[in-house]
Amino acid sequence: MKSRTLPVFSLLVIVALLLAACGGTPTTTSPTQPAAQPTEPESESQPTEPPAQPTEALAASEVPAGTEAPAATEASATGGNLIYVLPTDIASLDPHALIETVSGMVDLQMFETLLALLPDGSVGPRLATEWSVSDDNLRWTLKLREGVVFHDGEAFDANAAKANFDRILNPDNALPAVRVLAGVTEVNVIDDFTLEIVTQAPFGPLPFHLAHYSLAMVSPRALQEMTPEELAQNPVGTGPFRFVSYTPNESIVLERFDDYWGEKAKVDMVTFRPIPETAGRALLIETGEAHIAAKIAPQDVDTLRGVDGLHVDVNAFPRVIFVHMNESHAPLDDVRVRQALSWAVDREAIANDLLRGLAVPATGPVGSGVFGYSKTENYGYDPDRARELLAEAGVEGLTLKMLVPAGRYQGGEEAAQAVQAQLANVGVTVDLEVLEFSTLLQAIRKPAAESEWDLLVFGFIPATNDADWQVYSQFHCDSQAPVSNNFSYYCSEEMDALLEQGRFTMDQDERLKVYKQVIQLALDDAIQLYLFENTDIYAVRNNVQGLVYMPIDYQFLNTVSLSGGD
Amino acid sequence: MTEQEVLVRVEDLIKHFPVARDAVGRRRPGHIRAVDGISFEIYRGETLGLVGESGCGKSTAGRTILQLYRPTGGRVIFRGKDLTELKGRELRGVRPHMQMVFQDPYASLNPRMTVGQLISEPLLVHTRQSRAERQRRVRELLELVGLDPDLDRRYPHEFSGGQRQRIGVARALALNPEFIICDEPISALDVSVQAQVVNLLEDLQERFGLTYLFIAHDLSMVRHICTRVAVMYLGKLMELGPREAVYNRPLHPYTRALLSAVPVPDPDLEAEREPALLTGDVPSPADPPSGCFFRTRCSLAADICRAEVPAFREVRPGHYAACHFVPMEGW
Amino acid sequence: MARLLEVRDLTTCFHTPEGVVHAVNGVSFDLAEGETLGIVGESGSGKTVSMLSLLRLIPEPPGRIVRGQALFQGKDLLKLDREAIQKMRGSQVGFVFQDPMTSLNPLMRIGEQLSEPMLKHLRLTPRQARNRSLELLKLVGIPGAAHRLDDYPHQFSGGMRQRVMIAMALSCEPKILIADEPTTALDVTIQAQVVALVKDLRRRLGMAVIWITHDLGVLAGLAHRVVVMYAGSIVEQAPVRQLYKDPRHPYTLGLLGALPRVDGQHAERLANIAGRPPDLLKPIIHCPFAPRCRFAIARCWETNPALLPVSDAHQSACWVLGGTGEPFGETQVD
Amino acid sequence: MLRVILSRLLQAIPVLFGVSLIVFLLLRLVPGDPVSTFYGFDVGRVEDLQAMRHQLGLDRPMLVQYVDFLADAIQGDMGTSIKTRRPVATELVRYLTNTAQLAVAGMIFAVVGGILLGLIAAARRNSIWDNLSLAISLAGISLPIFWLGLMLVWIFAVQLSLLPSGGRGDWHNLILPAITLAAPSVAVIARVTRASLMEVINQDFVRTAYSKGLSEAFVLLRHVLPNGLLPVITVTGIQFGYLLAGTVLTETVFAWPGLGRYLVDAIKFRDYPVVQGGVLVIALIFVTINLVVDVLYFLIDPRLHSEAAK
Amino acid sequence: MTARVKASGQPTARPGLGARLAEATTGRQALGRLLHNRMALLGLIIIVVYVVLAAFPSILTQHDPNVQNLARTLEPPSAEYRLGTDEFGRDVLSRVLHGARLSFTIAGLAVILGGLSGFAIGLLAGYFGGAVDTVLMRLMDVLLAMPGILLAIAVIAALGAGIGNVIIAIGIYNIPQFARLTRSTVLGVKTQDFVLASRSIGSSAPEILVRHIIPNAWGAPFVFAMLRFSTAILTASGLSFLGLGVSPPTPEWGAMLAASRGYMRLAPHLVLAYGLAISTLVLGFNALGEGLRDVFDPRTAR
Repeated sequence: MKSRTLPVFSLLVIVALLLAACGGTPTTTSPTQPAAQPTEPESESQPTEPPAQPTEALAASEVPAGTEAPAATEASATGGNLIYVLPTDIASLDPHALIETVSGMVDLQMFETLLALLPDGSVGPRLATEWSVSDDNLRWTLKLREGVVFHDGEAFDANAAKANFDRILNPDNALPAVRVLAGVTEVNVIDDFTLEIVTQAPFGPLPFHLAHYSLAMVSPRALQEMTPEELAQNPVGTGPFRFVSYTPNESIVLERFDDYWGEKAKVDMVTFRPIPETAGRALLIETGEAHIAAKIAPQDVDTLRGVDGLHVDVNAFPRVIFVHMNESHAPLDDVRVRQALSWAVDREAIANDLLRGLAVPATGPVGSGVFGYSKTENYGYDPDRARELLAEAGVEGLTLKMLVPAGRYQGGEEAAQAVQAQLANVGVTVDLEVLEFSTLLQAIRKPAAESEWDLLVFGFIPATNDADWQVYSQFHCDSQAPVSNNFSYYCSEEMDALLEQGRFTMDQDERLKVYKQVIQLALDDAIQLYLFENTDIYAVRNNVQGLVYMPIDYQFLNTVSLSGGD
Repeated sequence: MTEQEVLVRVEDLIKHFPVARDAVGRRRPGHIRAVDGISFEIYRGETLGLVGESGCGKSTAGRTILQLYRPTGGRVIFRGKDLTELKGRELRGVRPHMQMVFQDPYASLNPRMTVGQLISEPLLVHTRQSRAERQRRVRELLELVGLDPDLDRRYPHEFSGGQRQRIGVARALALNPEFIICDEPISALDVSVQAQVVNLLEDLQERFGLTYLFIAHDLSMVRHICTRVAVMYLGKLMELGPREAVYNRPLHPYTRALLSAVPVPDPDLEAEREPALLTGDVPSPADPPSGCFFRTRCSLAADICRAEVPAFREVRPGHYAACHFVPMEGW
Repeated sequence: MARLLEVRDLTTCFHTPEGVVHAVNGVSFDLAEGETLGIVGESGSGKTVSMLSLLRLIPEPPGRIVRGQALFQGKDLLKLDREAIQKMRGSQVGFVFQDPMTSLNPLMRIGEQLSEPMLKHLRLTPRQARNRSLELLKLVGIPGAAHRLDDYPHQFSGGMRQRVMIAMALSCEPKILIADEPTTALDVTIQAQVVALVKDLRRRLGMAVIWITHDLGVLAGLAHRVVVMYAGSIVEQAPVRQLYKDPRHPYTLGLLGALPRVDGQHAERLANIAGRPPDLLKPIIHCPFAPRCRFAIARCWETNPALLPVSDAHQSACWVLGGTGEPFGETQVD
Repeated sequence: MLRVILSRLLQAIPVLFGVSLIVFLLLRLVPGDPVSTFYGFDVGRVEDLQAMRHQLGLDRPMLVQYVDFLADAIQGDMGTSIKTRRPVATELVRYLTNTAQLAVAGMIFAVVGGILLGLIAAARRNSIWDNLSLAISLAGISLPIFWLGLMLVWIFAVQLSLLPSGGRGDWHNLILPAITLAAPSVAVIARVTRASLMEVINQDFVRTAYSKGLSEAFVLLRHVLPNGLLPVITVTGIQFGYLLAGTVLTETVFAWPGLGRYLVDAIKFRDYPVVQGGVLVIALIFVTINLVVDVLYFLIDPRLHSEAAK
Repeated sequence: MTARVKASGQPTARPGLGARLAEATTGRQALGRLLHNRMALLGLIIIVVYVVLAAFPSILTQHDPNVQNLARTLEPPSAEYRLGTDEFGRDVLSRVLHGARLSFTIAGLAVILGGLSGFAIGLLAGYFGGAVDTVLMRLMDVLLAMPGILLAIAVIAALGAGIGNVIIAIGIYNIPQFARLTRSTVLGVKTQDFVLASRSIGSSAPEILVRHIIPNAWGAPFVFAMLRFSTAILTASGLSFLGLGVSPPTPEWGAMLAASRGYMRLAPHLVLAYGLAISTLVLGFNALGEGLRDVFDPRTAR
């Protein structure tokens, strides 16, 4: 019972089946073909523009952000669709609802803050041209830039700015941005282009806060007319790009805003593509499907460096990865034990071997690009010393429970495993538990008495790039969890005094000195076990010109251009 | 015959099943009238044959009498008790006295149990015999049914169909019952083996004075083994009477048709015989005809058959039939 | 009567994981035109396999026709190529199977199934085939045939389905109708209908019929000649009267004795054939019935007897009762 | 027919209700809540957290939350994502479209490959083809799909540069994920097809068909295949359901913005409305697929037809 | 109608299978038939090799699976490290073998947990029918309507990661499948004459369950369990791959595969080693399961 015609018959049957089964699949266009991409802009815009007049102020630089673009690009000026690969999808297009830098990166192309970070880590003017503080250090006056229009044609002025601050400060709105304005009591309009910000207590870091992406200015008309849900999908700002479309987990498309007050964008469009998988990001840039890929994984660097037509930029990223030591638990309350653990860890091996030289051994709690950083001597690798100190403290057969958030920090889980192995080397057993970040937060956001962990791998970068944001929340007695981020339950009067001094001082040079002491004290007390600073690795196609990296993980893309032929 | 002791009395026994769920799982309305009001008596020591075509409800009747299916209505009087009213422990107390031999010797023996375990299961349930006692009894029973007592460690699949049926008989005999329902005990067996089993049943009846209800569709075999015969059609009794009377002078047209359809292994007789062919098929028991259930295939059917259900009457002493036209027959 | 089919030394075995099953061992018989040949035997006697082997309908593998010859109109069916044998099936030889409930394709309308052989062999148009299907349904006595062509098999009762099967087998007016236990799955009343139908059709259409059964009763009134099979071999064949009146093989004797009769001419006790059929996994050199035979002599255990002539048309494979000897009356049976 | 569908839908209601309840409870059992995750650890003020919980209605009693969720869900309102503040329903539709695209493409591979393999194996029983088909199907159910995906990317995207490595785009982007996703289903469908066809091949009516003189190809096509495909339809339906769910891993490997990955992220983030809505939608799809399978049976098998007509 | 399959994915039991399994396991034939089935034999050999190596990893390697050597990371296979080293400089071979141990544990316990619970539920639902059946089976429907891996993810999200919770998650996800299979098997067995025969001699429900139903109903679920073993291994590694499984440095295959994914180009031997380790063992269980099915269900036998 055999026949050769059988396979043909079966094929026929299957084809028939399929025709019945599927009514055609939707197709989408390739991101490499920008022409096919754009959809109708969702926000209307009727630009009108008064002229801009930058003026000087306290800040060191008068250069508007992103004007340092190489001359070479000026000629090849306009055109093209810049494809930028993000490590995650964005959370929201409403800047006031933001909490993380990836969304910040995208929003900052469409929105602007009053002040802005400069590539050197200091603060400069943006929508505000100058700022000053009153003698009692409580009232800040800002001069606003004139001639700025929102994408919907609304003019930017003090009333618009106040509308933004009022929205954020209104507790009913429960906007995450409010935390950046902690201590601000009111915002007043002095005249059309003068704004006054009043704080409860003297607050030195305020300029850094005003540069935070979540305090970006949204069109007052949009604020008035749109619900929060609509705002999250229809960004209307003053930035060099305006919004075209957003397909969650697929793409965010922006186009040049021609009525921008400053340096107009050189590319026609920017397309952000979120690719959470590190390997996927590397592949996209390697195959030329993208121009810029952020957060390249260390293990992909060697490969990408060998690929023609692109280069890898390894930037310092001042997020310090460290281990909280729960000082409410014996024997971690003994400084010798904490020091012993600090001596037991081989930072060099972790940074150089495990993380393939793409991490930098940490020198202390504050990252190297952050305002307030100063170079200090961290603990070296000395297991013998560690064993001695442990013996001295009378500790034997110590078992500690270590928590590490899953996938949160580059190299975090690997480092945790290395630390585990290295501590085992000095006789300390570590039980490692990897937790989803949300679960981890639930587990650690507890008063000391309820805490059930001993070690906690953590990373921190002050969102404002000002050390105050970090050290105050981590070292101050009043910041002990669950109130804030002092998960080590560390508490000393000396530290508290320094932290308060840093916050109330208006003079930024003075503040630098204070933070140097803070850092030294943190190391002496071995409050935390400092491991390494992340690096920020970008892979960039060689035809991308004028890309400038800002200290905290973002770039202004209006300066970027694409030269022909990739 | 009237003086004989009645062992089992079945009164207006009814068993209806709900119509099975259809393929998409919906329950259809109505029910299958598998057994639809039958009454008869079984005398001690006799073999009552219950015959009918497949689907007529004869097996269901047997199982309902034994309370393996709980009846929808009616009574079954056995040893002075109405079995339909007994429950749980009480009912189980009666079970040793009435047993069953099943149709399918493959399906009715648990393949996971050895012959020894199978035969001793009733002993385990109903007696407090020791292991050794049970073992002895098993050997005794195996010998009784003509099997090698040393085979008690074997599993059912190691036996042939006939041998398995012997095991089934041994098991039924384990508790010395008075009454055994044989539910088509030979229909799954080859001709040459059927005779073995029938002979065994006859021997055992003689030896232990057993009473059988012998359910079968093979009219020849029923004639051979039974003393009285009951004919069922669509859940109802059509005819009941002594063997010779039913076979030689059947009252009911259905019985006559049934008998004439059975071929005789004699070419000469067959050549002469012109069987009275029944037309059509058996109606669905879920939707039986009005009046006499047999009327749709009956050559005598008249208007009265459509309108009235014929009574099951004693036409001659001990010979009952349910047909409107019986009295007119010149038998 | 002219010989229509001449089967010689047909041998078929099955290769199973347990070993080779010798299902049919050298079966030879003839079939005359218009004759009804009954083949009787218990389950596993090889009667069905030998018939399926004729038209090579056994699944290969595991089955294999080892040797033999089946001359039909001068052609050896066992040697025909695939297409040729396909042309034989349905057109020259029609088949009716045991279980009418499973022998029809449940997803196809009756009319279509009936038409298939006619479309294939008679090259009728679908229209013509349909008309003829209707005639066939009427021929086999299906009431309301016109309305039933478009019904599905499940809408038919068992008896009706078997009628459909018969109609299908006869659709191309074959020379031979092979009916493989066509009434075993049916009730007696329906069996009587089917038997009557086939007898009637044979008379009207004149084809030869091979009727396989395990029931000697059915054959008595139906067959002209009867072949008795046991363990894959023919043990006796004879014209129907001779076989019933003068059985010359202990197995035939036993079968007849084990059969109670509805007409009441029954012995007080049924004849027993002790034991069970042999295991076909092992090749048998002695008489396969010897282990169960009351008459067995030493010779039976040494050589398997061939079919020995009892009379012209009567042969038996028995060293003791076969051959031209004294007849055995049935009363002598145990 | 309509009655069948209707009664099926009625049966589905308690199932969906149960699913919603279990998901709801499971999520509430989970340590971690969306608000604390949302704020990360930057926030210093407990009252801010409380304000947001209040705004999101998370401080209400569980029963009230559940009843509200159900009431809204019945009207098609799945609430608003806590993370993105977008309506869950529209989000789900978008991701579901992407996933369905992948699943349908995968199903095509699965059905074509599976039936072909099964048919060849059954018709050429115990031949080299049968063994090859067996080997392929064993591999199909044995390779972890995330590894298979990686290997395919490695070969076709990295080494050969023939196909894109991931992400959504034109049909090229669909090939690798669809094959990956389909692999286990190919295997299952092939095995079921083979078994089913072989069972049918041994049935009496096939012998009848041969006895009519029909050719093998004709018998296989006209008699064996239609009967053999009945269980295949069921399995295909189930596999489609599995495929839809099994996209989680495939979507992760291929950076495919689909429902599976979206839901896993939502579970990690504790985005209650998204998880509740998503699981409910998937359950609904399962139920629908079962219904479709029943209806298909109905259309194909005349035995069911007439039963329903009674 | 041909065997219908419900949403669970496994065909409704053929009543014959249990009985046939039972028949064969009563003698030595079961093993004999199994050993004659090439596929089952292949599966058996693979599993036995894995069991032996997982029990005694020192046959092949002396390295501790957790000892790191950051100076020797990502080395290709060599005489010292037969499968090379991973990103921590750990011995890959040792980790693969210890991973097998873990896979056996997780899959074994999960299948036993799910299998026994499902068996019990199916047994009760099938034997008693009626309301018991309705309630239990609706519950199973609910579990089935939630896609397996998402259910497992949700359970793990609720309970937290860790070996125990992975086992529970996979176990729960197996319950309805076993319950359905067992129920349909029991329904088949329940109507068999030998059950009726036992009732006719007066056995009580528990006696019938223990003596007749269970011995004849465990066959199909048992064969199914073999196949579920492989699914359990795959699911466990899939969960770990998604980062929801066990905590590092536990050598879990899926987790190791996920970690090594980043090094696919620098050190392809990692991805290959872990992937092949999973595939081979899963293949072993699948082959054994298919083989068992063939042996006891001759209709599909090869």
